[in-house]
Formats: sequence, structure tokens, C-alpha cells
Amino acid sequence: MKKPALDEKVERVALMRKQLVRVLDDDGSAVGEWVPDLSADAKIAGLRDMMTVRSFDARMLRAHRQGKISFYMQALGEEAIACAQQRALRPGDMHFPTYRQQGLLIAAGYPIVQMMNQILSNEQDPLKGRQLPVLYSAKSHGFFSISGNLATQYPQAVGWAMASAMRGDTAIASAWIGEGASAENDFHAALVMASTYQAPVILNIVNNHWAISTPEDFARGASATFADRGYGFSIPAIRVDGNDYLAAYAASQWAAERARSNLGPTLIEWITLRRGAHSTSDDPSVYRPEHESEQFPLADPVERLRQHLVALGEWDDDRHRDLQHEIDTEIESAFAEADSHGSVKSGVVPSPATMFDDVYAELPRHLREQRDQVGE
Amino acid sequence: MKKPALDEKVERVALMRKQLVRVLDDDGSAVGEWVPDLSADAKIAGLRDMMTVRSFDARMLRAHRQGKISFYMQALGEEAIACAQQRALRPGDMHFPTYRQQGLLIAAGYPIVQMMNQILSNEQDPLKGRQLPVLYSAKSHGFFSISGNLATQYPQAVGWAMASAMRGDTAIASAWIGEGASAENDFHAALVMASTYQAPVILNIVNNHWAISTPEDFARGASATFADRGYGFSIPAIRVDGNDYLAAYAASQWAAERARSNLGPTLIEWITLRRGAHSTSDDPSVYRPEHESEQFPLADPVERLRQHLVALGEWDDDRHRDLQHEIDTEIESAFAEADSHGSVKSGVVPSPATMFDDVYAELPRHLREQRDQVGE
Amino acid sequence: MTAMTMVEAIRDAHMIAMERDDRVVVFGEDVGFFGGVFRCTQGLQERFGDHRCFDAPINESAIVGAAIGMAAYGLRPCVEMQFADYMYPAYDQIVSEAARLRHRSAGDFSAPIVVRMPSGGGIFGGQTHSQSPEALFTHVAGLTTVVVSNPYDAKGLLIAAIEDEDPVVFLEPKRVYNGPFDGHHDRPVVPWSKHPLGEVPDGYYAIPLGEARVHRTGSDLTVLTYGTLVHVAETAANERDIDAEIIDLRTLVPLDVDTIVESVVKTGRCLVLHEATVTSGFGAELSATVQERCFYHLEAPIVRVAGWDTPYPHALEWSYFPGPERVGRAMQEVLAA
Amino acid sequence: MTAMTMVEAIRDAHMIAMERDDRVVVFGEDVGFFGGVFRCTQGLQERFGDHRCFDAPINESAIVGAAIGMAAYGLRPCVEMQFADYMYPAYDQIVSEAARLRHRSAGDFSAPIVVRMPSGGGIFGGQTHSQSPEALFTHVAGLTTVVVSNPYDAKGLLIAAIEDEDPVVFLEPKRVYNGPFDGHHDRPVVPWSKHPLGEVPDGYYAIPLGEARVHRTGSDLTVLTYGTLVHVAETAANERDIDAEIIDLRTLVPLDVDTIVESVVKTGRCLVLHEATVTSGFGAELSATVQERCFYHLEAPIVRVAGWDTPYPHALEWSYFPGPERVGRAMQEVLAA
Ligand SMILES: Cc1ncc(C[n+]2csc(CCOP(=O)(O)OP(=O)(O)O)c2C)c(N)n1
Ligand SMILES: Cc1ncc(C[n+]2csc(CCOP(=O)(O)OP(=O)(O)O)c2C)c(N)n1
Ligand SMILES: [Mg+2]
Ligand SMILES: [Mg+2]
Repeated sequence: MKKPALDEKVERVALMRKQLVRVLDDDGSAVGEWVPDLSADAKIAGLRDMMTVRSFDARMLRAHRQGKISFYMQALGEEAIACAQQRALRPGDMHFPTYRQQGLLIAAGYPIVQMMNQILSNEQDPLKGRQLPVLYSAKSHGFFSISGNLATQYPQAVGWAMASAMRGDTAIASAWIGEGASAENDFHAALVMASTYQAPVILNIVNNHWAISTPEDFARGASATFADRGYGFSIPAIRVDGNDYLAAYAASQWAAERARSNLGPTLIEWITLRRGAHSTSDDPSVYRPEHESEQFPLADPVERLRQHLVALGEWDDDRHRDLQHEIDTEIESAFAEADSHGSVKSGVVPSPATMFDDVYAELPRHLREQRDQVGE
Repeated sequence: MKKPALDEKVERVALMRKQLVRVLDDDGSAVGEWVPDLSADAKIAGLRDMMTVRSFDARMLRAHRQGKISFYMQALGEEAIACAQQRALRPGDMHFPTYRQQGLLIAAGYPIVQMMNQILSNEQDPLKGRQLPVLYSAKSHGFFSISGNLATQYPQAVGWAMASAMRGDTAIASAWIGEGASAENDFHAALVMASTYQAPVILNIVNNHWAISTPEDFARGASATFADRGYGFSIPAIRVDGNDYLAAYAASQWAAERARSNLGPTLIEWITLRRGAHSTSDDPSVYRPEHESEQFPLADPVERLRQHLVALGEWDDDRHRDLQHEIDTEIESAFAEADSHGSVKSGVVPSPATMFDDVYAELPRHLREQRDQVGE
Repeated sequence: MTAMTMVEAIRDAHMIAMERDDRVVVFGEDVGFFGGVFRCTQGLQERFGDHRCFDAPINESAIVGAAIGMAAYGLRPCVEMQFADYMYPAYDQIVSEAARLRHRSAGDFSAPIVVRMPSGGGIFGGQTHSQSPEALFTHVAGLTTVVVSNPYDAKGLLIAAIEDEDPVVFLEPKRVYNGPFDGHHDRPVVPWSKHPLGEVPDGYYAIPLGEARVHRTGSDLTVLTYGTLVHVAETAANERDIDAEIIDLRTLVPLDVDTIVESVVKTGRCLVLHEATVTSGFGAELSATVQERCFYHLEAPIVRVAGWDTPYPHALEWSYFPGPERVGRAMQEVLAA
Repeated sequence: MTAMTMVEAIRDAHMIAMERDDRVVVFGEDVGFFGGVFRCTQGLQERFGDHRCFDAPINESAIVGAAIGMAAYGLRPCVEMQFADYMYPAYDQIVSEAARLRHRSAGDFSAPIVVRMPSGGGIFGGQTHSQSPEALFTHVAGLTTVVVSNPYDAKGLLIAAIEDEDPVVFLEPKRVYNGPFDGHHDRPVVPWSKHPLGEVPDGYYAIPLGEARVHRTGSDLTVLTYGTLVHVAETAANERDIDAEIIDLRTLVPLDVDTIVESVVKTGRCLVLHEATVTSGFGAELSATVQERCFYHLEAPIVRVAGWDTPYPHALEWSYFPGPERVGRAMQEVLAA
């Protein structure tokens, strides 16, 4: 598919709304105008990022089954998108993620054990046991605090981007939302602001085809794609194969450059599939067609990048096995460390008095009194 | 401009987003595919409706200057849209209006004196002095209670339309919003619902180019038109000359027939100009370019329909003068009657005890107690 | 009579209301095909078809806004917010629209809708799956606010809410969906089948809105509460052998002032309990009301025990939740004063 | 010192804050070119350019949401809701986001924003231009809620609010924008230039958030109030020659409990006044707090005088508004009890 100039007219980009940006073909070759300029090492780093996410998710699901954590949400099948976009953006940029972008943190090199501490809500939890597992916050790594409320982060990302532009900064923001949550009102708030102020922001919609039990149609309505929404605001919108690491990298880079060049917002609809359950509280067998994952036309992102590297002569089964082993070991030892700091399940958690911190910058009198009562 | 079939593909209708449906040309001739099938009498009725709105508005502004009412909002220059759409729809249909669709009530034959009673908040006010002037409610005339909060009526209209469809009824709903308020979140709520459930609803955006002091660009952003928004949801969207009574009638009829034939929602962007101040509390001289009204390319709707009728040989200066006189007299005597029932300014208003009615269907204990205290 | 969980009782209420009145429609996020994340609407779509029970896009404002439009048309929508914590996007439609429609139109239009929402903590839900926002509704004229505490009440009150002519906000403390939580999270869960209020009459019955229920009679002090804390209060009173009269308010607005006053006049002491943050919580209204109406009968200050003025923390849930220990201590404090 | 209206004082506060700190940005509906429908931001765009003061699309959620994002970036946004009645679409962003950001991220991010809004009645605005929604903010942990009553305070408090590290909701009773309304709508308006609190120091000063102001000292009873009713209370006390101590709370959360308790301990009697609907209004919190802390000093029931539990009616505005007649009667009632 054609790769438009950064400043291509929105009417021309518009035609891409119903097409699909891809780089990796079915044989693992990188083809077409969107092939990103990535070294073999960078691709191997991408593979490692995705495999780390997957191994991390698997370990956390196991921890949940073991009764060690209260809740978890995996990104199985969607790893390429966040991993690639993180590598395509720059330090200083700010992501406003949902709960399914652990790939952003992992690809940014955020300490795995910190993520686990958060999930365990243990004594070392950087969020002091306040948040549900996976609702990370990591300013240092360009990762905005995740909210439990859907869509609120979308206009916040636009505001952050506006602020950067107002200050003459080149940092950009990247907003994330699921296709289901794009039905929320704040999606509109963000698009209105982004369109009016031409904010340097990437507006990601991760279309993994499910919103808990509800198929994408309920949010999409009669339009053919979610990318259409962008066109309603003359925001250039493209649809990208979200299971194609190279396409994800290239599209993110294109959108980021547009933003950095003051060409305004870009909306990206990522096509992928939620292969697992919505969360550990969910039982998809009740609502989900059997064999959906196998029948989904876009193959697994880890497999596709691996195949590509093998075709390039940069990878083989031994190296893959070694890498897998290395990652699994790293995850396992991180978990051992995190687990040693206790968990919400074991009751080794931050002290109750800490609950009153950070409600305000300074503790007001009524919270001081209440804290004293907890101490009683 | 072409008039598409009712079930034309949205992609084809889409091209009309940036065009303008017109019927009356600059000489007052009705031309093209959109010419509605309207008798001369029906056109004269339309002229009368619009002139009545204008005379009504003028009288109310005078009443405000006289200190008889607390607030008023006129529709100067926008009369054609609501007047024509009311005549194009059927009894039983329900409008969800804003404060600038008095034309709906007048064209539906709602008693003028009742409107004035509401504006005066007098003893005969059908809304018992509870609402700000012009926030009418008239279920009997297919007119939903107007809210002071912008945009909330939009998803309500969609819900009403869904209910009608669910009950196998052929009544349709018509939602109204200003171009400025289309930036509100509930606009999105309505479009999502309408697109997903294909509700039989007309989604009107009255683009009168101003939202109090803010030009339309702030709400529109980078897109060329407000009709674009519809396209983002695959909701057929057309732009119509809102100062052309015949185009307004034809477009409304087309959209209504689409809805009634189960072909789903239609979005109409009406191009017009707010010729007056936002409200009696507003002073546009601070923000508004001089001569804007004269320079606006779409001529006055009353003048254009009059010219058309003259060109048809159905109208002349004498008849026009007589009609104007008849209308002004009617308005004047209605006002005399309404004014005789008191007003918020004279202090002749509904009794304080009535304030507690209708908070609930039945008066609960705490409101009974409070009512007794007011009586004290 | 059938032993039911609160989920089953709510489902049953829906079934009965939908059967009796074909204007009743039910929708919300994951409510149709799946039957709701807490399964409160399970089976409705199968039984009544997807015109009567259906899934909605994830847009709470659209859900309530459309419900208001449907109600104005003549239907009786009963919608679900997936969690009470997610009602905020719909708050404008609830407060500015549903609550005021009858009044502002002088009865020309009305909005007989029910907005159900699972509320409260106790399930390690963190700050966005644990809130009790009832006070944000009780301040709004035109709304009726109900909080249920058991299967029997839930069924009868939901049927009454659906039949009501005006908007009802219906909070369902999720911690008591499956059993009468006594506040001891470290003990096994008692199921509703072991509790008298888990015995639910078959078929139709309605419990009038606005009537409190004396959950336990007593003479030493009056406990005003609702939802999960009804059971916690009972536990605390039993554990400390305190002769507390526990009033389950059930409907917060309109409030059953007579039952409250009668009890406080009798006991002379009053404890107010809820899970929501204490400042400006509904407990403040209860305290103010009791003080206004029973001033000369009060032998001790009215005490409020409630959630702290912080967001509901995930790991420190049991330090936040007013459990039997805190409630029991407060009872003794009121008695000692 | 310059004699200023409250509008001018608010404008001045903006000017000074923007001059001292270039991170301060101001936006909202009609706020930029026009300077706001009440003209509180007039001149800012001209002076600081449209990158510092600008118009926004009509979307309150977008305004507050963007402000939160800007604050997270490092700016200090001060935004206007055109009327307090129109803050509901932004309520989720205020309550779920701004209020909780610091806590949920354990200080990683914060949201130092100010959300200004003209509130209250007395201008024949009907139900959607007259509301006083302060109680909907005071129930939310993480918010600071300010209600101003005069130019002097408005300037000093707004500067403090902009400098504050956390989100501040700043209510401006529009009825006192141009003069200290005494509650007698049928008498000529007194301008601020005739009132000592209309004398505003030039240049920078900040009034600490969380400190009440004793508006009038007295020994017979304590009146707790804020906003417009401070002046109504003064009028009522003067008219009936009652030695009332009137406390202008200024900040509702955090509340200046010391000043309140000190006064009630002295007078033994307390009247609570506000314009918002009475049920679950902030008056309930005040009544509950006073009762808890001064129980043994109270010689009479605490009385609340507030708006009725109805929407604010247009024509019956003066039957709804707690004017000097109702307030005066309540003072006598409290004294007689
Ligand atoms: C305001 C709000 N409403 C509802 C929810 C409950 N909820 C959590 S996730 C979810 C589904 C979101 O689906 P989607 O946006 O497609 O994201 P995905 O889970 O597929 O990544 C829902 C309804 C919520 N968190 N916030
Ligand atoms: C939720 C909400 N926000 C703000 C306002 C204040 N307000 C009233 S009318 C208006 C401008 C609306 O402009 P537009 O939608 O273009 O309609 P027009 O007045 O041009 O007919 C504004 C901002 C409001 N009524 N409700
Ligand atoms: Mg999804
Ligand atoms: Mg307009």
C-alpha cells in the first residue's frame, strides 16, 4: 500500500481508511512502501519485547491461578502494537495508555519487578497498593497513570500535546483506546480538541474485535471502520495490521513525524484480535465463537516477526529457544523477587497510614485526624 | 444538485457533504431535482409561518426592552429551517429542539398566547413559571421539553426514535442542535446510538456560524463541514441551504421518508446565519464583524420565498402587506392577552406552593413539609 | 418461596416486570447476549428477544439519554451501569435531564427510568470498582435513590422502581450479591440460602419505595445504615452483645423519617454508617436530620462511621471498609458518651 | 488599593497569576476573544496572546480533560465553566481524574488545575443558570472547594487556587459579581465600590485555602455560610438586631473546623445557610460536624436554611432563594429554642 507524504491532503489519506497498511507478507518478507528502516538488531529487540510481554502475561496468569494476585489483564495477540510504537517514539514523549499496553512499559525498559510489585500490591508497589493490578503509572518512562474509567485519557493526551506545542517543545503525546471504548463520549472530546487545535498527538484505536462480551459492531455502528471516525474530523486516519510489528513500527513513526512536524493529529486503527479473556474475571466461553482465534486472518505477531528474521537469515530455532529461556528465567526471577515483598493476598501490603498520602500534596487536617483513627 | 434515492449508498451520498442542496435560485425560481411537490397555498402557509416567527420575535424583543420579560432568544434569519421541517413531518413525530426552534411550534399551530405566557412566566404559563423564557414544552404538538443544557436532547431523540421502531410505530424523531453545541460529548452519544441501532431519526445541525461569541471553526475543527461528522459514522449526511424554504422542506421530507422506510438516521447540516444577538443578554458588537449579515451569501429566507411566490404569480406587494398586518395584529393581541395574566416582572406569577409539584408524580413527605414552610 | 442470591432475585424482578408490562425494556453494556458482568440480566434476551433486552455501546450517557427518550415515548427502560463508578459520564443525563424533566415541563413529559448500578467495595476492586456514590444522587431533587441489602428487598424494590412514575437510581452493593457479608473478609462466605432474607416469594410483589425496614430491634442505640453495612452492623452488635436497633433505610430519598425518629426517640443514641467517603456523604444528611428532629432526645453525639476521605484503595481495602471492629468500637463509644 | 467589582478582582487575579508564572494558561467557552460571558477574563488574550488565553469548543469534558493533560505536562491551567450548571459533562474528568490523579499515581502525576464556575441564583436564570453544586464536589476526596463572597477574597483566593498543587473548584456566586446582594431584590443594587470588601489591594496577595473569615463577630448565635448568603445573613442580623457571629467559610474542603468550633462553643447556637437544595447539601456536613464536635455546648438544635428540594424555579426565584425574611426568622427560631 502507498505510503503518503507526511503532509498529504487528508482527502487522499482518507482512501486508506478502509485499506490495511501491511509490511510483512504471508511468507515473512517485508514488502511495499511502508517497510521501516530497521536493523536486524532492532527487529530482534522487537521480538524480545513481544516475547517478554507474552512471558510476563503467562506468568501473571499463573500467579492469579495460584491465588497470589487479585486480578490480571493480558495482551495476548496484541503485543506488536504497543511494543513497536514505544520503539518508534522518543524519550520525552508521553503515552496515555489503557490497561492493555504493558508492551509500552516493557519496550521502554521499565523494571519488570516494579510492574510485578504493582500487580501484587505489595510493600514495594510504586503505587502503594492503591490501584487495581495493571493500572501502572511511570512518568519516567513516558507512561501516564492508567485510569479505571474508560476514555478519559483521550482528551488528556490531547491536552498534554497542546501544552507541548504551546511551549515549543517537540515532545508528542500518544493516546490509546480500545475499539469498544471509542463509543464513549470522551473519544469525541479528544477528536474535537485535536482537530481544532491541531495537537501533536497520535490517536490509537486498538480494534481487537471485542469489548468484554460485545463484538466491535456495537461501537462501530454502520461505518465500515473505526478509522472513519477520524475522517469525520479531517484527522488523517489509517488502518494498520496490528499483528505486523514492522507495519506497527512504520505507521507509528509516520504518525509521530507528522506530529513532530506540526502537521497535527493522526488516528490509527490497529486491527488485531483479543486472543484471551477480557480479564481474569471474565469467562469468554459464554459469548465467544469457538475457533475464532485460529480463523482470524492476521497471524500471530510474534510468529510473524520470527519468521521474517529467519527468512532474513538473522534467526533460527536455537537462538529462539535460547531467547525464550532467557526471558522466562528473567521473568521467573523477577517474580521471585517481587513475591518476596508480599502481596495483597498475603496481606503484606503498604501500611494503612499511607492511604492518606497523596490525596493532596499536603495532608489536610481532616485526613490527619482520620489517619490517627486508623492507627488506633 | 442530484437528489439521491432514499436508499442510496452512504458512499455516494457522502459526496454531498461538501455541496449544498438548494432549490431557490437567485431569481426566486425553483430548480433542480430537489424541488418539493408543494402547492402555492402550502408555500403561502410557509411564508406566513416564517413571518409569524419574525413578528413574534420582534414583539418579544420589544417586550424585553419594555422590561416586561427577563430574557429572550430570537431566530432572525433562521426561520425557514424549523418552519419547513415542521410542515414536512407528521403529527405524532417528535422534535427534540433547542431554544432557537420556535418555528416548530408556530408552524405546528401551537397557540401563540401560550408561548407568550411561558415567556412571561405568568399565571397562565403552561410550565408554571419554572423555566427560563423560550424553553417551551408541548407534547401535544410534537415538541419535547427544551433543556438549558446543550446537547442532552440529541441522544434522547435517538432513544425516542428507537422506542418508536421497537414498537412498530411509524413516528419518527427529529433532533436539533447548534453547530457550536455539536462539539459537546452528547452529540457523539447520539451518533453512536443512531448508527448502531439505525434509529429513525433526523439529526439536524443548525450551522448559523456563531456559538455566542465563538465562530463555527472552534467546533468544526479541521473538517470542511459539520456534515462530515455524519460520514464518520456512515450516517448519510447532507448540507442544505437553510435560508431556502423549499430546500428545507425537501431535505426534511427526504430524511423523514428515509427514517419512516427503516433506512435509518440522516444528518442534515443547515447553512444559515444568526443575524441577531445570541440572546437578550448578549452584546455581539464586541466580537462580531460589522456588515457580516449583508455579506452573507445566502439571502433572507422570508424574502426569497416571497420573491418565488411573486415569480409564480401567486403573490404581490398588497397581499404581502395585508398578511404582515394580519400577523402583526394577531401577535399584538396575543401579547395583550398574555400580558394581562401578569409576568415575572410584575410579580404576578404562579403561587409558590406550585414549585413543589411535579418534582415527583406524588408529593413526598419532605416536599410537603417544605411547601408548608413556604406557606408560613 | 425460593432461596435466591441477590443476583437471582434481581433477575427474577426483571423477568416479572418484563412479563407484566411489555413497555419494560432492559439494556446496557454486556447486558444482552452475555447477561451482564454480574449476570443480573442473564436469560432476559433469550426469553424476551433482543428488542426487549439488548447490548449497548460503551457510552453511559447514551444509555441513560436514550432511556430518557424511550421513557418520553412511553416505554419503561431499566438500564444498567456496569459499575456505579462508571455512572459519571451519565451524570448530566441523570441529574439535569431525568431528574428534572417532569418538573421543567410541568408534567408534560416524564422519565420513568431505572438506573441500576453495582456499588460498594469489598471485592478488591480498587478505586473504580468500589464506589458508593449515593450522596451524589440524594442531593438531586427529582431522583429516588434506593440501596438494597438482600434478595428479598432487592426483588420487591426493583419491581417497585420499574413501576415508579419517576427516575429511580438503584444501587446494588456487589459484595452482598452472593451472601450477607458480615464484614469479616477472612472468614468463609455465608450464602444467601442460609439467610432468611434469601427466601424470596415466587411471582409478583412490590415493596413501596420510601419505607425503611427495621432489620433488628433494640433499645440501646439506633443504627442508621443501608446496603452491605446492615449486615456488618448486625455482626458488630452481636459480637459485642449490644442491644442495637438497626434500621435498613432501603430508600434514601424519600427518606422514611418516621421510622428513624421513632427509633431515636426510643434509644436516645444514634450511629450512622456507610461505606462512601464521610465528608458530605449521606450520613451527614442523616446526622443533620436526626439532630434537627430528635435534639431534645439525644443523650450522646450522633457518630458517623464511614469510608475515609480518600479514594477506595485496592490493597488497603480492609483498612478502608468500615468493618465490624470499627463499627463495634463506635457503638460502644456512642453508648459510653 | 482599588475599588473593584468581583469581576474586576477575578480578572486582576488572572492577570497577576499569568504575569508571575508563564505556565498559567486560561481557556474556556467564550473566554478568549470575548473575555467570558461575565467578562472575568476580559483583556487576557490581548495581553498574553492566544497561546495563554483562548476560546474552547463547547465541550466541558474536553476543557477539563485537556487541562488535566496540560497540568500533567507542567502547565497551570485555569479554566472556566460558563455556568456551574454546565459542569456536569465535565464531572467525570473532575471527580474520577483530576481529584484522584495524584493519589492513584502515588505522586507520579498531579493535576494542579483550577475550574472556575459562576454559581448560584438571584439573576432570574431559571434552573440551569442558578445552581450551587458545591456539595457534589465536597464529597470528592482530592478536591479543594472554594466559594467566594466578595472582591477582596476572590482575588486572593483565586491566586492561591492557581498556585495550589492540586485541583481546586472555584465557585463564584454570580449574584455578587457586581455588588454585595443583601437579599432584597426589590431594592437598588449597592455597588462594591461602597463596600469595604470591594477595596482590593493592588498587586500580588494570596489568601490561604482552608481558612474561614469571621465576617461579623457576635455572641448570640453562629451562622455558618458562604457566597451570597454571607451578605443576606448580615442583612437579616442587622434587621432583627441579632448579635450573630457570621462565618464566611470561603473554603468548604478543607474546612476550617477550628474557627467553626470556637464560635459555636462561644455562642451555643448555630444556623447553617446555603442556596443549594437542602437535602445532602453542604449544610448537612456542617450540621453533622458541629453536632459531633460541639454536642455538649449546643443549647438549641442546629437549623439549616437552604434552597428547597426542587429545581431552581425561574419565576418563583424569590420564594426559592433563602432571603433575609426566611433567614431572620430562622435566627429567631434558633435563639428562641
Ligand atoms: C466508563 C467505563 N465504563 C465501563 C467500564 C467497564 N469496562 C472495562 S473494560 C470494558 C471493555 C472495553 O473494551 P475495549 O475498549 O474494546 O478494550 P479491550 O478490553 O478490548 O482492550 C468495559 C465495558 C469502564 N471501565 N469504564
Ligand atoms: C452544557 C452547556 N454548556 C454551555 C452552555 C452555554 N451556552 C448556551 S448557548 C451556547 C452557544 C451555543 O451555540 P450553538 O450550538 O451554535 O447554537 P446557537 O446559539 O448558535 O443557536 C452556550 C455556550 C449551555 N447552555 N450548556
Ligand atoms: Mg476491544
Ligand atoms: Mg450556532
